[in-house]
Amino acid sequence: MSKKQTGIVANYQYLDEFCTAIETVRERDDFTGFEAFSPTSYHEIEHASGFKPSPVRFFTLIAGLTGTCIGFALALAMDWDWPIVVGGKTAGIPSLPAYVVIGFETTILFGAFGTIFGMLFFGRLGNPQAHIVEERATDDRFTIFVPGVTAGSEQATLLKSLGAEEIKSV
Amino acid sequence: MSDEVKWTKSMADVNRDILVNLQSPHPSYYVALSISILLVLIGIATLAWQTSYGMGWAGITSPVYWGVYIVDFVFWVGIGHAGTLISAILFLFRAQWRNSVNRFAEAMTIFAVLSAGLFPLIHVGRIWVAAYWMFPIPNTNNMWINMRSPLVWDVFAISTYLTVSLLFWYMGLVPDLASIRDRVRGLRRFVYGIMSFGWRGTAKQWHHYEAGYGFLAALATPLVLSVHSVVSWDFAMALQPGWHTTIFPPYFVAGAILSGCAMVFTLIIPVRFMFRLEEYIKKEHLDACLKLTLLTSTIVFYAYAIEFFIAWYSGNPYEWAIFEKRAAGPYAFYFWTMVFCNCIFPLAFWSKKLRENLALSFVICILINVGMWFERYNIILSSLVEDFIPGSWGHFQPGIAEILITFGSFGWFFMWFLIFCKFFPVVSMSEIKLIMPKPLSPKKIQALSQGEH
Amino acid sequence: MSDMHDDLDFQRSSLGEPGNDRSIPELNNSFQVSSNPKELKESDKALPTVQEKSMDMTEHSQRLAFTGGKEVFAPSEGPFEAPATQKISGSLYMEAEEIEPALAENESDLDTIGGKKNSLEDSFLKADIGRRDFLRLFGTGAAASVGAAACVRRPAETAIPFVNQPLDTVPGRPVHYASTCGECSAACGVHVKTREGRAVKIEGNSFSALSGGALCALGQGSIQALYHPERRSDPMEKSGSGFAKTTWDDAFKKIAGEISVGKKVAIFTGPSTGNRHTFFKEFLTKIGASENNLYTYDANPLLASLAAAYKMAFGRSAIARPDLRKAQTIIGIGSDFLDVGYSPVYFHKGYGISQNVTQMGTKGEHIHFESYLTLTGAKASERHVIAPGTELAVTLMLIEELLNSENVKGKESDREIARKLISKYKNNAPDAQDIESLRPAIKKTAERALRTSATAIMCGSTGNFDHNGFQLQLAAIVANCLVGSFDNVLELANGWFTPPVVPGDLARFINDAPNYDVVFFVDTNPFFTVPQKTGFHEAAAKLKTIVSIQAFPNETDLAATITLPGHHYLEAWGDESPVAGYWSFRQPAVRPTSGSRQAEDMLMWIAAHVSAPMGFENYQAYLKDKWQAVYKLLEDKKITYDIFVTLALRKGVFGKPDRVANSDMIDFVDSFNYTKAARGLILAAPFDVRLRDGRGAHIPILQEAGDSLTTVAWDTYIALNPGFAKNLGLRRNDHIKISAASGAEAVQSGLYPLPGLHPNVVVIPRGNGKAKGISKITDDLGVDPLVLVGGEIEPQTGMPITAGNVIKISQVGGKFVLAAMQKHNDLANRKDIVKTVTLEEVKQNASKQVELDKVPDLYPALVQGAYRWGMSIDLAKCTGCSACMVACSIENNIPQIGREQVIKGREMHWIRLDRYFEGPIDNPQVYFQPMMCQHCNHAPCEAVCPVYATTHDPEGINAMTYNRCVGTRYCANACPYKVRRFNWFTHAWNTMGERPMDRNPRALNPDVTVRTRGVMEKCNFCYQRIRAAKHEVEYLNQGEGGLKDGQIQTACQQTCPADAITFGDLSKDQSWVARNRKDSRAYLALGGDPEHKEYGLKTLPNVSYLAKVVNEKLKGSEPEHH
Amino acid sequence: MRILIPYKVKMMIKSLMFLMFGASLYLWAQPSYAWWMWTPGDTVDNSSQSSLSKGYKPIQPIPFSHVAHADKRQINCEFCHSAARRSTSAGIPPLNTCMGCHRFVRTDKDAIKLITQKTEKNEPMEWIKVNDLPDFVRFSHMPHVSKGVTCQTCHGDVQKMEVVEQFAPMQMGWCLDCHRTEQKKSHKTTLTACQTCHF
Repeated sequence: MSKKQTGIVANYQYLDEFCTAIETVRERDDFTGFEAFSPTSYHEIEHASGFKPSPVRFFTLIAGLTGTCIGFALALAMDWDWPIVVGGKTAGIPSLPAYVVIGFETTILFGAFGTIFGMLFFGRLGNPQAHIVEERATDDRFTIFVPGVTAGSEQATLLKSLGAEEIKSV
Repeated sequence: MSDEVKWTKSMADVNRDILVNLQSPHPSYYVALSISILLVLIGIATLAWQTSYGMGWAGITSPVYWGVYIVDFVFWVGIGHAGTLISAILFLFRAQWRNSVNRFAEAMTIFAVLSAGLFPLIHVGRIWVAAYWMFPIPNTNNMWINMRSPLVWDVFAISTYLTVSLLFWYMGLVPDLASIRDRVRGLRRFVYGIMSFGWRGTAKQWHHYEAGYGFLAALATPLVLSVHSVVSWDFAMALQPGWHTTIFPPYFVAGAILSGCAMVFTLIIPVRFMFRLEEYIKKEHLDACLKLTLLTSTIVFYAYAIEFFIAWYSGNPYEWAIFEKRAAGPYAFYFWTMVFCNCIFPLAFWSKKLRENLALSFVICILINVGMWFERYNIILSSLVEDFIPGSWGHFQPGIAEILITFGSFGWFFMWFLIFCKFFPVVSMSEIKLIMPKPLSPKKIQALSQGEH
Repeated sequence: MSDMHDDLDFQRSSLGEPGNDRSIPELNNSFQVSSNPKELKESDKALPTVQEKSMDMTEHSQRLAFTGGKEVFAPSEGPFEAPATQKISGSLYMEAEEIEPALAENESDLDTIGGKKNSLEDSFLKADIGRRDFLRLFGTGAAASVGAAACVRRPAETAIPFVNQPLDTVPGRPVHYASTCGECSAACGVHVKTREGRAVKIEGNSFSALSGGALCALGQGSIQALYHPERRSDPMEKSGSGFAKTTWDDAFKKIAGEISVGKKVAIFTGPSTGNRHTFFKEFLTKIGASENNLYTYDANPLLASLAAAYKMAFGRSAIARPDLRKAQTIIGIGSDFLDVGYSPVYFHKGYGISQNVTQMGTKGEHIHFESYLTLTGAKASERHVIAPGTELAVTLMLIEELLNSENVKGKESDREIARKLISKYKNNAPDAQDIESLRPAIKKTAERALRTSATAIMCGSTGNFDHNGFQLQLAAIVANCLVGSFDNVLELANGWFTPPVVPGDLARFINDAPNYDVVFFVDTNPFFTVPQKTGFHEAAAKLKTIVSIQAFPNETDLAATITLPGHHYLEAWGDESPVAGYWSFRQPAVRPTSGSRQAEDMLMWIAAHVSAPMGFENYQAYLKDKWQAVYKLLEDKKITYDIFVTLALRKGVFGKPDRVANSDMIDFVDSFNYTKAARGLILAAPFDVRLRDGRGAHIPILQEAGDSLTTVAWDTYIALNPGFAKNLGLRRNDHIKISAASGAEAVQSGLYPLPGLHPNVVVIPRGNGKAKGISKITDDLGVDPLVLVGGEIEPQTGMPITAGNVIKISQVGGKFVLAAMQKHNDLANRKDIVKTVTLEEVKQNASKQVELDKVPDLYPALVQGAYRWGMSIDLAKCTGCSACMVACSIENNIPQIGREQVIKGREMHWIRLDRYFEGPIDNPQVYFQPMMCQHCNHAPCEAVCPVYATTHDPEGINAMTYNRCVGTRYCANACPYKVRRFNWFTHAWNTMGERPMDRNPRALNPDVTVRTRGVMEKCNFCYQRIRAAKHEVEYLNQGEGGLKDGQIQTACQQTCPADAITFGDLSKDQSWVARNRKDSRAYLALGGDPEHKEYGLKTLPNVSYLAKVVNEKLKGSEPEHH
Repeated sequence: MRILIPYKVKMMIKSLMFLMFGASLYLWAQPSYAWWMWTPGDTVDNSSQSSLSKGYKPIQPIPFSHVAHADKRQINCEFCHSAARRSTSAGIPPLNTCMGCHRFVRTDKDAIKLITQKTEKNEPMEWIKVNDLPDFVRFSHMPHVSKGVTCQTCHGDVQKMEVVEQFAPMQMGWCLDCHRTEQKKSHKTTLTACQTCHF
């Protein structure tokens, strides 16, 4: 995203009006590419946006299972490389109960990393040039950004009618 | 619970009030920070001294091969537990009061684990090879580590715990860092911008964020329970009477959460004062925290009792001898300190009145911390001093190095914690907004109140 | 040939041939390298003049040459010494720096050694450095860093081969020299293991008929005295209040000058049974003095009193040799013959056989009467506590009861003397009523003594020499006659003990001293061991010149006008004849290590300067001449004289026992005077088991091994009866003062309530409390109880009376913490640590075999290697002498850590001697349990190590890999036996402790890695010995059919005088150790009760114990006394 | 509320903290250096450093040529290193071994003059060790030579080396390569037991 998109920003003070606005605009064609911003994650917004369950969970699952395998494989590979007898027990399969801990820990570790990467990936994060359309969006205002329209457009009027506090063009 | 909370502030105040610490905390902050740094320097110097001459400068001796360092280690790992508990488990339980304290509870977790992580290194005799053996690459020996050793489990557990806690904490920080970014200019904006990963707060991001946060919480939950279990296996896997019991994992976890909650409370009070957060960390939240403390205290009380019962019931003479000596031997002082601090004093929290008395609660929480330290002292040392063969019995007295390094670790913990408080929002701004009254339009409120009637 | 060993076996050809001409390893230095005896003499003589420069060379080359490719020495100079750098232009070492001359120890060093440049050398070795520094820095393994800037570090070590390699030296392989121990007059045979010219270990000579391969703690520890850093290298002369260095020539000339004035010369020397006293007499006559000017003295009163008693009773200069092997009943009265008798190892060996528990449940009896607990008493099957000073009364009552019995033995004439003695005693029986309560016990003892066919009655201790000390020996002779022990157990007619001292000499010297100008004090320390009040010190102070020749500085040196450093016995020539007719030769095992000289050579030199040459070039030649007499005993003349000497050295003892006809006892009753025992609190000042009269005090390992009964190390304890102490309101470690009943003399130390003491006795061991300034080891350490002793001298023996003095106790206040290694003294009712059985049980289970290894296990059995090493320790045999601890420390380079650290509990002994008291506190049952790594098959320590530093060897050994260890100390926690030791400091250069007990690198065993700080260590069954033996058999084809049982001996087993330790291969059914493991008495420590399907901790140790045999099992233990 | 700390005080505190930090660093650095240099048994450790030892080629006191002796004149290794078969150490020949021939041969060379001089003065030759194992490795030549491992297996073609250099890395992994193969062949379990080399 080398070039910043232009468009309008509608700020809402109230959550309920904001939700109504999202519900209204997401059905409409002339709002393609609109983005809704909120300072925190209200479930109302999620419902209004009508998202499907997040695919992050698959990242978690796959990474977690990979972790399990790596944990056990690590321990067993070390044993296979040099089976050393300690405490009267041979290395390898007979010592498997001890490796449950290792397997568990790597499951969690990999799972956590998988989740984070999933979140970053789907959230398109790690973006140094993120387009900050409205600074108050991380403070106390709910914001809708509609790209490619101007302040005087039909869309702006609609947003205003849905309770927007102010309409700015960026 | 948040229904009962009387909020005097609105969502619009949150950022302004909380971020005020980025500019000017109370002068006592600087006093605390310099004391901490001094302690750290003393600790570092002591460690250098000890490492260059040998472990003999600590009080550890035969047969007490593990001493105060391991006590500190377990203590700090225990402290670390409350953070993840509050942020992960209470998140899954949707206990809303956690939103006001979770940020610094998590920070506390990280810095406590950082402190804890130092102790195995301080404790080993040859610190200069320990790190290499644990990560033996390039492996010119063709030899790896012993995955059957509880200490290796510890390495895995603690490092996983630290990493996951760090991820969890940082993930929570991202929206707040974006808030700061949007509030500052110049270099700081650039730095916070980098740190916030370019968070914009779109509904989609929030959607994935919520999912990720939930899964992370779900992963962290068993982790919280496992870390101290693994730590407890350091003891339970040895044959040592007084250690070799199956009750250790739950007992340690309960103890850890107790100490963690008490530490959270101990930290809230000054932080709340220094950064003027009385309006955000409300009395009701503190009350909930104390209730959790009370709950874990009773679990710990039960564990102590059952430990004694099993020692007696098993008919194992070695086991019973240890417990007899714990309660009535030369180390009885530590035992009774532990019992009074961890089990008896917290009983005051049954009374709502006493819970509301912040000064008293603060003192009791500090006593719980002391008691938990002595619990570890008690478990580790009283078992080691006199075990199987009477001919090998000995005594223990902490050495000067151990005492200084213990203080150093407190300095280390508080130093990081205070630095954190200065540069990051102490209270999770995005999350506290969630538990505040929703910013609904007057129309909607009217409609709602009509609907109620 | 010898009666004891008729076979001339050369089986041990791996031993170096310690021949007469190759007995000193020739090394590369400017000494004459010789292959014939004559030249060697030359070099010995040349020694004083060249040693200055060359000694260093020798030592360093000894250290460096071929230590198996490894330099194991820790730098002794200190941790932060600046390293030197050397110019080496290798591919990786680009940086080069000149060494700074300032690094040399001083300028003159450089001038004399490094400074003399050799142009040829220069052309090859670019860097010009002082060789001394070169050796010092590189040789210590300290690694000079080269190219620090390039961050590449490679320690450049040098390898310095011999110039002329001696024939019997193979680099990396030890050479053993046979010799004779010189620490006491018992003269045990030793093998000295040397590596590249350094003595690294002393072991008993297994061919020696006297010591049978064993050695006591003192003998084992004496190697530390050889390399003691505080040995003097120069003669010293008194100047003002201190001493000044002088040269040998000046010192000799001065002495010679003083001697030639009036020929008023005397020699005061220690005990010897060989040619030493003869030589001294010859010297004295040669220079024109009388041979009566020789005075012999040993602090051990037994030597003089026994000699005097036998002289009086039989008119002969002989001491009966108790051959305890034959004794079925041993009766000890106030005796400590096992721990500090006059031949502890010999007695141990015999005692072990006498008291051996057979599988059929038979065992010799040992009944002991004593007033305070000794190791001997602790071992007795029946022990009676008597009032101090009543030993003679008890012996007389025993004689009375023997006479009353109808089975009484002995000749009628002897019985007559006995009757006369009893009637005399009855008329003035001063202490009889005190011991009347003991009469039933004594009567029973008398009956038992007469019932068995062989009985020995051992009386008199080293510490309790009271007014009746001499009479006690006379009474013992009578009693022994009545039980028929002469020529049955006590050999008097066939190979008796030669008295090593002449009784009465001390008293004679005090009288004669004013007559002398010059007195030589040779290897004796009367200024410490003779009480002040005897007048000895005053008499000696008037002497014009006191010449002190000592192997190690002592109080006599301090009192001397000239001190000459003498040889340690490992550097000296000598001989002993402990048993009449038998000879033990002593040859040097190493080159003189500190610039000392042989005492006799000094005297020869002096004699030559008084123009009365002795006629021999040196003492070696003198001895070779004397030994011709022994050679004549040899009937097989095919053996040349040189081979004979080799052979005799190898055998340890050689010769033919002298025989005389049995003689009758002389009636001595008229001169038998009974002195009434003093009443009140009585002092007993026995020898410390290891330090003896103080001769071992400067040896760190002996201080650190500690007293076996109290486990107090590095201190002098004051022991009281626990009940008595309690009544006084005193507790352990209370700082108390013991003062003489009259007079101001007092000693202060910590209290140790020791069970088994008579309430009236106070035990303060001798050995410590040495004068300040002798050694940093002994400075401010302990007290000397002799200050409490009166000045009386027993007239017949000439020995000072050191016991029976009345004393009083007062409290100083506060604590004086004794460095007691064991903090808890009873078994805390634990059943599977020390097990006991009665003889009845042994009899019942005679045919039973136990299966200790049959333990239910979920896991598959381990793959075993060719061997399974195991050990068995017989608690019925162990006497707690602690020789094993010392031997182990020396063998395995175990550091000594000093008093402060011992108080903290950080002693490093790999083998710990646990001591438990059980039963009544006034006369408890004492158990000793050597506790070392148990080498568990299911070792709890192994699984917990994160880095595999401790693993299971396929041959059953719990292996410890030091270099892998990071020091988590988890293994030590997991070990239920607590036998792992952690290096809290790098003791080799630790300057934190207050005493320099640092190991001298030269005395380290090059076969064992030296551990650094932060590393765990423990017993490894002396793996270096196992490997050496395996390699010997596998690769050198020595010994057919593989390893033999008993071929590998661990250090502790090798030295054990009681033969309590067995080591071997458990996988061979018929090996000794495997049979011991199946013995009905066998059990595993913490192994539960396998008979009842309780397996304890299930650690399955490869070390098994054999239960101690007791008269009756004690139900529970007395409450502990802290 | 913001408290104002005077600039000078601030700078003082700052420099003091800097000093203390520096001091603590120094406290660390010196013992670190000491361990590195002086810890017995740690001098040559298993870190990557010592793999650089391969090819180590120090200048010896005399330019002794193995090519001239072992290759051209075919003198057997064990003629000089005679202890190899019967001892832990292979042994560097004593000077009198050299003098056995060089009393008569090549006496005009500088190097021979030096060893003659040294022999006469009874002074040893100080060679620089090329193949050097750490102190905690209890290597023994005896079993290796007896089992037919050639000298060249570990020391390389010394007979081709004008100046002797280290041929193999001489690290534990390198030792194990052979020991593991041998163990698989002979089933001698002790071949890879820790105590075989470390005790």
